[in-house]
This record gives sequence, structure tokens and C-alpha cells, in this order.
Amino acid sequence: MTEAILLLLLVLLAIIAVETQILRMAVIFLGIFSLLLSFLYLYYGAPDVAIAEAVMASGLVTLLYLTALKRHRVYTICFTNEMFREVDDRYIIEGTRRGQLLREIEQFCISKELEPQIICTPEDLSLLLEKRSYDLIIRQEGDQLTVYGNQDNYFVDELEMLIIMRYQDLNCKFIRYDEELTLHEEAS
Amino acid sequence: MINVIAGQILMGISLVFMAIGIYSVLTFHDFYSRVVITAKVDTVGFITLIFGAMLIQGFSFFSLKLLLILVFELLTSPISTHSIAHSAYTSGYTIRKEVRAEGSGE
Amino acid sequence: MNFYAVVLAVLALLTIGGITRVIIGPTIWDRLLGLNLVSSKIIMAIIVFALIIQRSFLLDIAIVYSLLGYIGSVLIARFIERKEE
Amino acid sequence: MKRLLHYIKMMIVFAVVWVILEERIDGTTVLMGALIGLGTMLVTDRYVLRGDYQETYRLGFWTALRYVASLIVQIYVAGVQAVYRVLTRKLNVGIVDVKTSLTSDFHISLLANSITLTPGTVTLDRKGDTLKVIWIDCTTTDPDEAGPQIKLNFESLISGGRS
Repeated sequence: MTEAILLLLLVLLAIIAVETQILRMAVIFLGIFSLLLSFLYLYYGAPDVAIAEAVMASGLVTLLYLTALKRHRVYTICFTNEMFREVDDRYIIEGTRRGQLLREIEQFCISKELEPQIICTPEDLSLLLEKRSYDLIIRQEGDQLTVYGNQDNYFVDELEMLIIMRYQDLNCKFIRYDEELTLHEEAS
Repeated sequence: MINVIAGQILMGISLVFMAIGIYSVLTFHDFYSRVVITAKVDTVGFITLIFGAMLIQGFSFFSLKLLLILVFELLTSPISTHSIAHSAYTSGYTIRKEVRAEGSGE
Repeated sequence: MNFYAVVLAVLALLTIGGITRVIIGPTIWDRLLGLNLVSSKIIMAIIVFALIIQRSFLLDIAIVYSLLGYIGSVLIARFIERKEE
Repeated sequence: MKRLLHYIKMMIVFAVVWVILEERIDGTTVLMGALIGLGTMLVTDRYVLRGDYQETYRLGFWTALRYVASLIVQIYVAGVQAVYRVLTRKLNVGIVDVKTSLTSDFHISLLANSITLTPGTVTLDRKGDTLKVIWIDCTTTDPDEAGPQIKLNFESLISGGRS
């Protein structure tokens, strides 16, 4: 029973770790994979292999992968919705699933070898702008979607092109801001 | 004989605690409440299971090693919980608007 | 069926629950929480397995995991956090 | 002199841990453990923790014992309360500031550790002597009111041994 469950989980985790596109999640899946693998080694009567797997999996391999991932810059996208007052799972799932836009930006980041990270928060726009730790802020009010991008950012031109080309007929605007937090609305 | 039965009862209790922890992780709707609940329930389950195993085993090197594991776990488990919660907090995961607004207003 | 075998099976079932949270978790911190849960479950499974076959050297692996297991989650947590400048 | 005393104390601890790991108790094993402990401490003093750290990380033996006993009792109370909250689904999660009167870093981190382990709270962040805490039953956001309910008696327990 135990053996069957753990072996099935092992296969499942291996497939997920290969298939996922966000690399930091793959590191977590691999961590769990090697935990289960280590227990199975123990179960089949090889404690020496299990202890080696334990040391390597939790210490060495995680460190190695994370050091390798440092070459990928993290692209932080902040999603805020005026209607919700609390953050919970429903907010995050609906917010990220409903918007085709977020999907596309994520795909764009992956194609540029950036690591997309989406953060959902219910806070006001001015607070978010002051924090300066987000590369892109997406704000939803009813049907209106507004994208705020930092002017100094390298990818902001291409993103603007993408959004204007794809979403011209929808209620979607792209606004740049600069160091002094003044907003430049695109005239064209 | 009586200590074996008592130890097995303790192990059963710890399984119940951990099952409740997993249930809460699967059904709660927001990250912070999940963190708070699991950190507690999991530690309780761990301690109870180790006490049960020590009762079954009696006084020997086996139970001394179990005590060593218990000490290490008590030291390291809150660190990992705290670092996960801290990472979520500094990255900007907030729960509610009102609490934050009150804090900045005062 | 032996009592300890039942305990091991229940631990494996609980591991399934933890891994479910890891797979569906909407944010990356949920996944890390799941990793934490699964790692403590595996330590307990090692202890129960050592009780079954009555070998105390298996506990060394549990000690190594309880000392090193948290390093993995702390490393990943430090890596993904985004500081306010 | 003080340093020598500290070395001897730590060597006893290391020898006990070594005996437990080796699963054999005789003269050779104890001596081996003490020697390895001494070597570890010398290397640590030389390369890792320079300076007098003995004063910083001091915690009396009886204080530690009382602290751990109280901690385990509180962990069980916390577990039962958490189970009650899960089953009735009464949750009101919020973030509170807590001020502490402890001064040294080591004691503050011990306090944060025990806050994380005890009823319904997880430490988030620390700035100076202010700890940010997630509280599962957030009835008040005032630091003075929330403090005693969150810290329990750990503050006096931790600082008690030092006087």
C-alpha cells in the first residue's frame, strides 16, 4: 500500500517537474521528488544510498539549481483588483485565469528568459507605485484593464507593442511612469 | 506490554492531529491562515509521535536518538515556517486593505 | 495487518494531501508550505520504519533530514523573496 | 578561566551527543567525543565565530529546562486550540505589532521562535524591538493590548536565568 502510493507519486512528480514552465516551481517539485525517492531507497533496504540522497537532495542540488537560476531575472507582475477587499485563493485564481492578458505576459516573459512572478494584492495604486519593487502593475476596475510599466525597464517597449496590437478592441490601456512617478499616457 | 499499547494510542492521536492539519491545508482559502494552522498542528503531531515511539521502545539508545531528533526539530521547524511567512510578507502578499490603511494612518 | 503498516499507509495518504497542495497551490509560497509538510511526514515515516525493523541506525537518516531539510526551504524562501528598495 | 569553563561544559555536551550517535558507552567513545568536540570548538573560534560569543549565547541550564517544559505544554495547548478553530472554522487573521522588553538578539530570536510555536501566532518580521506577528484571532491591533496575549510568560522565562 505505502509502496504503491509512493511509487505513483514519484512518477507524477517527475512528470510535473519536467512539464512546468516556471523554473522555481520545478526546484520545489524536485525537492519533494528526492525526499520520496530517499524514503523508497530506505524501504528497499539501502540506507547508505538513502543518506547520500538526503544530503545531496536537500543541500547540494537545491543550492546548485538556485545558483543557476540566479542568471534568470525575476520579472515581478503585480495584479490589483479594486472590487475585492480581501485576498484569498478565489481572488488569485479568478484574477489570473480570467485575464487572458496575464497569460500572455507570462508567455512573453518565458520567451525572453525571464522568470514571471505574479503577486496579487488588494492595495491602492499609489502605495504600489511608491514601493518601486514591481516591474509591471496591472489594475482592474470593472472591465477596464490598465497596465503600468516603468519607463526605464528594458522590455517595456516590446510589451507595449504586444498589448496595443493584441488588445486594441478591448478596454486596455498602457501607461508609463518614470522616476518621479509621473504618469505618461501614450497619445498615439 | 502496557507501555506498547500506550505508545500505539499516542501514535494514533498524532495521526489524527496530522490529518486535521492536512484537512486544514486543503480547505482553507488564504495563505496566512494555512501557515498559522499547519505550523501548530504539525509540530504537535511530531512531538506526540516521538513520545509514542519512545514509550514503545523503553529507555535505550533508540529513544535517546529520538530525543535528539525532537530537539533538532523543535529548533528548525519554526525557522522554516517563519522564513516562508517572511518571504511572502516582504514580497507584498497582504491580506486585507483595512488593516494596512489603519496602520499607515496612525 | 500490522499496526505499524497501517501507520505507514496513513502517513503515505497524508503525503498525498500535502502534494495536492503543492500541485494546485496558487502562489509559490503555498508550494513551499507543502514541501515543508511533506518533509516532516517523511521524517515521521522513517521513524516508524525504524520501529518496524528495529534498527536504530536508520534514525541517523532522520537526524540528517531534520538538520538539512529546513535548509532547502529557507534557501528557496530567501531566493524568491522580493525586497522593497 | 571563564573560557576554559565554557570549553569544559561544551565538551560534556558534545561527548553526550557523540555517545548517543555512536550507541556505545565506554571510555574510548567518551574520550573520542570530547576530543572531537574540542577540535570543533577550536576551529569554530578560529574561523567562524570570532570574539567573545559566550556571553551573547548564554542561557542557564535550569532556565533552558524550565523554558522547554513550558514550551511543550504551550505547544499542546496551541494544538488543541488550532484543532478547535479548524473544526469550527472561526478565523479572523490579522497582522499585529508586538513590542518586547528583551534586549539581546539571541533572546529576541528565542522569543520569536516560541511565538511561532505557540497558540495561533507566527512571527513575520523584526525591526529593533518590534516584532510583526500574524495572529489568528485578531481582536485588537493595539500593541499594548495584544502583547500579553501573544507573548504569554516567555519573556520572563527567557530573561529569568540571567538576572
